[in-house]
Amino acid sequence: MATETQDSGFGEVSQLKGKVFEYLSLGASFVGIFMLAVLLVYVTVDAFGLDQAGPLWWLIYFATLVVPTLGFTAYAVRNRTVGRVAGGALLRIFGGLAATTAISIVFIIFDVQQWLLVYTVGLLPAGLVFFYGRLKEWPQANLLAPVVLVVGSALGVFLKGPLSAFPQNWLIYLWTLAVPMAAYMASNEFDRSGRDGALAVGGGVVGIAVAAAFIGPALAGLNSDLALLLGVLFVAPTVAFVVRTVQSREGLVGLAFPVVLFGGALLGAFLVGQLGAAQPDSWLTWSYVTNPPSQLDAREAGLFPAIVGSVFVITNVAVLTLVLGVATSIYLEEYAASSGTLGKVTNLIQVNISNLAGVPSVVYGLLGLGLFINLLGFGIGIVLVASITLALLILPIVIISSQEAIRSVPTDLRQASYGMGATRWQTIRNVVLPEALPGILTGTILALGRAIGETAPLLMIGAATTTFAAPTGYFDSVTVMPLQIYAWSSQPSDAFRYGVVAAGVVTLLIVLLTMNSIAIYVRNKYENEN
Amino acid sequence: TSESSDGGSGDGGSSDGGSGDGGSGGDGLSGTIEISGSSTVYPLATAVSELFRQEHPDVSINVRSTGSGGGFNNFFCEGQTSFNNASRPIKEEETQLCSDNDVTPVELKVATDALTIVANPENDFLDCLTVEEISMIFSGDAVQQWSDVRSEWPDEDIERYGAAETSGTFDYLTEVMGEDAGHTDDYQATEDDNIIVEGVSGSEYAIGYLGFAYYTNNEEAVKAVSIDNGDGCIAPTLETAKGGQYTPLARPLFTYPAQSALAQEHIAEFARFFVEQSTNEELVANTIGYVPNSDEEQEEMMSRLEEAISNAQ
Amino acid sequence: MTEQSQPPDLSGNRGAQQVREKIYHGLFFTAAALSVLTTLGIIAALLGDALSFFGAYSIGSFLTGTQWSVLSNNYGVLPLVYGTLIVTFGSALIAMPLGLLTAIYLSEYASKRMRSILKPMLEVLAGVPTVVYGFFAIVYITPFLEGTLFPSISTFNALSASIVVGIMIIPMVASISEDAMSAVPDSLRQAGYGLGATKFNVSTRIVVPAAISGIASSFILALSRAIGETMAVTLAMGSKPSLPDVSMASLAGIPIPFVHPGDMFLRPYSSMTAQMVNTINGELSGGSLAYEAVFAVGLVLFVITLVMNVISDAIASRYREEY
Amino acid sequence: MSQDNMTTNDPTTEAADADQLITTDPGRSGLDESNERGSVTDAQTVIEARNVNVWYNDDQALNDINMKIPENQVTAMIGPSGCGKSTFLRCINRMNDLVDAARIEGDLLFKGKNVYDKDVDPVALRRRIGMVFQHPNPFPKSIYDNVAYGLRLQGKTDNLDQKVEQALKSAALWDEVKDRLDKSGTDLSGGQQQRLCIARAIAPDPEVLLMDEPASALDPVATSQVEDLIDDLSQEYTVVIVTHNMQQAARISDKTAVFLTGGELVEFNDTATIFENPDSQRVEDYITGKFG
Amino acid sequence: MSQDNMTTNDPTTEAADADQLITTDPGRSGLDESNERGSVTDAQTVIEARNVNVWYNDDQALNDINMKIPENQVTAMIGPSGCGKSTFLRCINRMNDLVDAARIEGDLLFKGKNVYDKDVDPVALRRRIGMVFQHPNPFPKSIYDNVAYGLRLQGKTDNLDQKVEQALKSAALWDEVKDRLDKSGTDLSGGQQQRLCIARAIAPDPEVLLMDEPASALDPVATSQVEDLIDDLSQEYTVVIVTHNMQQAARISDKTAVFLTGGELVEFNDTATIFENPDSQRVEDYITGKFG
Ligand SMILES: Nc1ncnc2c1ncn2[C@@H]1O[C@H](COP(=O)(O)OP(=O)(O)OP(=O)(O)O)[C@@H](O)[C@H]1O
Ligand SMILES: Nc1ncnc2c1ncn2[C@@H]1O[C@H](COP(=O)(O)OP(=O)(O)OP(=O)(O)O)[C@@H](O)[C@H]1O
Ligand SMILES: [Mg+2]
Ligand SMILES: [Mg+2]
Ligand SMILES: O=P([O-])([O-])[O-]
Repeated sequence: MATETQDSGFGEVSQLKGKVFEYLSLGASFVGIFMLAVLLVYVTVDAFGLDQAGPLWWLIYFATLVVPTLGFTAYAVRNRTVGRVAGGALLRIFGGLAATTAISIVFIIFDVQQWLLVYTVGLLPAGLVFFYGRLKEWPQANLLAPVVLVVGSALGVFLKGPLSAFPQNWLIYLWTLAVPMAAYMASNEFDRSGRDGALAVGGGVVGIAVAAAFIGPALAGLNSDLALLLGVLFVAPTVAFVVRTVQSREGLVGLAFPVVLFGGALLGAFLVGQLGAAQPDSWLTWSYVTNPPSQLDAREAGLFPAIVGSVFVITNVAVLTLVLGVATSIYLEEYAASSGTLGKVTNLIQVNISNLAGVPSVVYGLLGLGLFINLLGFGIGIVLVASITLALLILPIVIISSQEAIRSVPTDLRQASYGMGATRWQTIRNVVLPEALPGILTGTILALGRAIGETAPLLMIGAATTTFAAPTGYFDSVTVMPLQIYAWSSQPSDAFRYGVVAAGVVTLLIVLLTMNSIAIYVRNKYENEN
Repeated sequence: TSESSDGGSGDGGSSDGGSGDGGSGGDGLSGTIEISGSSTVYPLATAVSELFRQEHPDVSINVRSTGSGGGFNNFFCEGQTSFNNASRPIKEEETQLCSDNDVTPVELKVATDALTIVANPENDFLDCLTVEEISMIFSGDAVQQWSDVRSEWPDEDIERYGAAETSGTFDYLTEVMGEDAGHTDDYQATEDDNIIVEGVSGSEYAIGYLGFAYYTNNEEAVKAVSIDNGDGCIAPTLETAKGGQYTPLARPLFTYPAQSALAQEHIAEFARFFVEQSTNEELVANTIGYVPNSDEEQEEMMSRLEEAISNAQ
Repeated sequence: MTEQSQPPDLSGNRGAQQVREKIYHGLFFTAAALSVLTTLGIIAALLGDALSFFGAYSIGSFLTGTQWSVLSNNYGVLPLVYGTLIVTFGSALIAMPLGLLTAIYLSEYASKRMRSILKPMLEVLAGVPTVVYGFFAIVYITPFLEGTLFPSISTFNALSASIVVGIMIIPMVASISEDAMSAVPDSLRQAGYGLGATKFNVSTRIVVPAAISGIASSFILALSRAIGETMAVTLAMGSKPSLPDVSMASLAGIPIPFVHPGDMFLRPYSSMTAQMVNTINGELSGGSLAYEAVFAVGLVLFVITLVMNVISDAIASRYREEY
Repeated sequence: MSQDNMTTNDPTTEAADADQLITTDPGRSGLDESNERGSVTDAQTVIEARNVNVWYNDDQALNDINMKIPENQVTAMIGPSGCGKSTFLRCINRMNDLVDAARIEGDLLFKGKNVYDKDVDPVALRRRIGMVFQHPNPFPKSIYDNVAYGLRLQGKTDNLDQKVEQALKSAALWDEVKDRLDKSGTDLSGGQQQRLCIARAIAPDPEVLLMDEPASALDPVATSQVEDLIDDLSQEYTVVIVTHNMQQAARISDKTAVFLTGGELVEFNDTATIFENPDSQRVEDYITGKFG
Repeated sequence: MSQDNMTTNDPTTEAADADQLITTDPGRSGLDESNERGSVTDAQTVIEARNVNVWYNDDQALNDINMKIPENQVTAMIGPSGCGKSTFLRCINRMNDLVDAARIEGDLLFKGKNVYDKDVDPVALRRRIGMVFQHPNPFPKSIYDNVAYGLRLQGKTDNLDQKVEQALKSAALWDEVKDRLDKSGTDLSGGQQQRLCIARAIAPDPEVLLMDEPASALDPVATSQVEDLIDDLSQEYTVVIVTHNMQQAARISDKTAVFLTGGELVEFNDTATIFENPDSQRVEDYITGKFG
């Protein structure tokens, strides 16, 4: 025994190769990130006109914003709970603002009153049926709910004509958004603190919503619709979060993070004004986001119709590709025979799909032009055609990555499910899809990234390069951000080529990230669960 | 699709949420105008649309930059768009295609572009070229070195930048040099004139050709070369182009309304507006960088347009 | 127990459930069949003009011609094929190793937190508009290359195009491969570690082979995007259809055709897709030979991707490891 | 509990026949029990194999199996590793349909109906024939959801909590997991996973239960609980169990099938006969450990 | 295989059991090779646990374990399912490093060195301490590559074919797979997979072998072959085996550790003592089946 203790260790397996490899792969990961950073620096400097900023400006913001933020971050990294609280607070703030913007855009596209009817006679009853089924373990509800949804929505659309009087928009929002949100938050609270807590939370949310609708216009000059949305989506969750954090007494310091952030920004702005520092001359401003494009004055140019168009189109594309892509990949992986004649057909479809992935986007444009516009006689450049064309274009990406994800679900699990007497669909729904979801979402994220940046196929189907109004329905002409950006980028004047274009790129990336964030969030959640 | 939602969004001061149909504002003129065609004319068409909408906010206008040929081919002659812009006159095949579909294009000249030969600012020998010399540099049997153009010029290789084969500018220059001469393939080809500026500004012995607006926006980066068409060296300027001295590199820009579409009031009105604006110095020359029409030209276009409008009724 | 019972009803008449099962099967099949329709539509969209092109221009000289020039009415597709392949090859050379290493890092080395941050960041790269990549190449990458490594590089060149396309498709490789690797059951990793494997061993010899099918898919998708990429390539590589010069080296008296690597990458070319976009959205009028020619190019591209896919399919199924 | 022997008796006695791994324990209760439940031959056939052959690609895994499995009894399958026991089990509820390489010939009747007939829906079949797999394969869901899975599938969702609890209790897992029903089933220990899979299989009340070495990862206590469960089940259900533990087969089964390498069913008879007086010399050799 | 191992008073039997697998490896110096399996107390401690506690998140799985595992002997761990046996095993070669939820406290010494010290390379550790997992986990590679894996890792690739064959023979799998070494390891039957994993673990000749229920899916014949193997191994290696089969523990081990629910090590002693005359009433109850 005594001699053994002299043995200082077990030797080392030469880890040199391993270390080299680790750093190599770390390096590789950062090549991509580095490139992204460079790209971002290059566009953000242009977009925000940072080159105009004087050293004093940099200094002020460095002192008031960067240093405190970094300091806090460093602290939060070491103290996990604080980090979590800080992250949660930021998430609610930015998430709430993003959600408000998103819903505002949705109601530019869709008619609020129509929504009221569809919600009241279709969505709400269907939701109730569904949750009732969940609660009572009543499986037929799963079949009934979609039926209710379809019938009710149809009824809602039908009702729009005869009905003439509608409540004010903010009341509609209150009923269709604030109340469900209140119910949702209340049910969450119910699990934590029972009936009273739930009632308090539910009442609180509705109260905040109503209060916001009245106070907003008076106080901040917002209209009551927007104020109500902000109240429901931003104020209420933030307040709930703060209250819960204060109650739990853990990581209270984290709540200071938003204060540090926004306080720093305000202080910076104040100091800059006082000291008269040379400010950046940002192209990306609020009016850029809300203005229509302008050829006459680069400073007036905005991206509003294109932003709405992109969001509208990409949402359709996402829904279409997810449905079609997942359905196809399920068919290929779970249903299609792998041998015999049918196997050959499957194989054919498979090779065909990989092949479609390599077909250049112009050709999809040709397809859209020939099929939808010339053959079927849809209008040129309308939302519907743009959505379908882009969906077809990215479908192979979603299919192939979904297939991969489905394939990597261990056979063991499928066997367990079939062995329990599950049908194919039940196995797919209960076992395969939940396991494959992260992979499916990855494909979707990548695919949407491609779709949101495409120009060529949209030109082919006659999507407008410039429109001055946002689309308000599926048969409206549409333009999307990359088309407008591309057109600007080939303008002779620098103001367009650098300033306006860069602002557009930044906007596009923000929209993309915001849209992806749902997918990213769900993916992370599912990955952690497994 | 409904109007009422716009107010509901309340998304800040969105100045332009309206969809255009059936609104209450404006002067009652409403409808949609679809425009396709040349990327060269695109900025002008967009600017005109913007001005037009200031007066008629309920008219929605969709402008596309599809290339002259692409526009005729895929949209205009298929009856999908009411206007097609072009950086060259419509071709025989295109007229044919249009008439096959009962579309009658009405040719309206809306501006002139001065094709500009540019060189690196550091280049101190290249100030003026004759048309023959342009041919020596850019035609099918182009010379290798500057000294081959004029013996007193340096023994340096010529670095050529130009438009891609598929672009209007390429076509035009080739036409100027004569169909038989062709265009050299020893050059850096791109679709984007901005990139030609990049290229030429980066290399002392480079030469390129591009649209006039790209030159005026980059006067520090590149210098314009004057053209001697037998009447001495003429620099490309708005005046020389407008006055007709800058030949043969000035090329006309057009918009083609479809005659039948002119039956609709808002479209006819827009066409008139476009022609009216073609003499607007501030808009065409200063904002966009093209050569405005002369008043005579405008008059001619306007009467041609009115005739078409009355034919359309 | 007492009497022989009736044969049980195993026909599975489960009413609604049975119907639902059939409906789903039908729906899924329809979705899958849609892809075939898309292909047919694409072929239809290309074939008309392509056929009329081949009516006027011989297939032989189209496929073997080494010059593509609208001006001289020469439509040899080889220069375009070269342009497409060189960018695809170059970008693959960049994206495959980098993407795969990234995937390994994210799946095997990075902490959960790190991964949940890095992965979405990388994925942003796939969403940057391709025009931006094009400008990036011209304004930054080419001058950088000219100033450092290759003074003789042309303004438009295949190398910069390869680099930006490579960067653009990194997330495709990295993200999808990473998913495939994460899906490899932990018990396999444990088996490896239990045998005294290092992380390196486990990553390269267990996880990567087990995830090979996903990795192959990610390569296919990435390459497909590289082949089909238009804007970035057009901007960075220019639009000049040409082939690199072939010189003859002689090795022990035997002449061997030889392409200088500098020629391969440092000069401008035109990809098939660039030619297609420029032509269709350009000045040329429909019905002209040049216009129809690009539809034939589209068909060739279709066939090239088909061949590539059949080959990679065969390779992937050869190395697939089922767990 | 045969383990009793080992410790309550003098270990040296054990040592005497320790070489002979398989002891035909005269004191085991399974045989007596089976007799209590009535004569083995009386029982009706619920599953019948007629000339069943199975190949994996070109390798034959089962060779001409003929066998009648009686209703409401426990039938054990024993035999050396790789002899095709699992394969046979998977044929009964058509799980081999899912293995591409597998090919089956011959007839397999369930209550007189050939399960490989065209009009048989394997899903309906599997709902009547439950299965516990050789490798525990819990779903990456909560423990509760694992057990409720089959119940929900079949819409038997009234009193779900109670049924889940009952199944977990029967599988002798309730006490260990009752406080963490919402934890993932994959985070359990090996033996716990195995019992979870048993609970999952019995929860929806199948008519026939196929169990592939359900106690292989269980300690004696848990094993005896599972054996009790099997005994209970066999009052009303038919149980087919693969085991490599001869004592277990002897203890709990009414009939025993002995497979030997090459996928042959060498002997199938009352358990008592197989262990006491087998027809075939090879079976006797195998059981007494001389084989191999 | 006989139980006299348990009392280890018949060294001659050992000598007769010469086996070709264990070739004297000159690399393994510093240890007393000639060490006969002498009295249990004589043996040197190779693994020592001092106050080892393990948590999975907030659930404690091992509670203050203290234990000295002697060299060149077979130590068995028994205990009810879920009591922490696998957890303890995984601590020894630091496999629990890979479980995010797991947290360990206390010291675990291998030959006097704390394996949780900063300067310990877990890879090097695991090369000296082989492991067979509770669930068979063959790589989705060919059978041959499965076995050769560890050898290739450690660069022991001379006579690879022969070593692979030898390992497969020792694991009693050779005959069944010798004609299909290039087939996938995942296509084997459950028991075959288990033996494949044993072959894979012993191929690179580790000093200590941790086996987590290595015979759970094996029939008696294969089990006795594996037990023979363990017996052979223990001539030169230290074997720690988790088993739920008390007879097996009694048959093959020199020392036995009894874990009980709650992750406690209740008793650790010579196997004979444990089974004949345990200190603790709880152990006696457990062994005699009264527990639970
Ligand atoms: N999916 C498969 N593909 C190819 N061969 C297989 C497959 N599954 C099993 N086999 C082979 O079929 C034979 C019978 O396997 P089976 O799983 O039925 O054995 P078993 O009797 O259950 O053995 P064990 O007791 O070891 O589980 C074995 O030789 C095995 O290798
Ligand atoms: N990864 C894990 N996460 C959380 N809890 C775990 C995990 N692994 C094991 N446990 C829990 O730790 C306890 C001990 O588990 P362990 O696997 O060590 O038991 P065991 O003695 O090997 O049991 P068995 O004989 O059933 O395999 C069990 O209660 C188990 O549920
Ligand atoms: Mg088996
Ligand atoms: Mg265990
Ligand atoms: O787009 P153009 O027709 O002007 O080249």
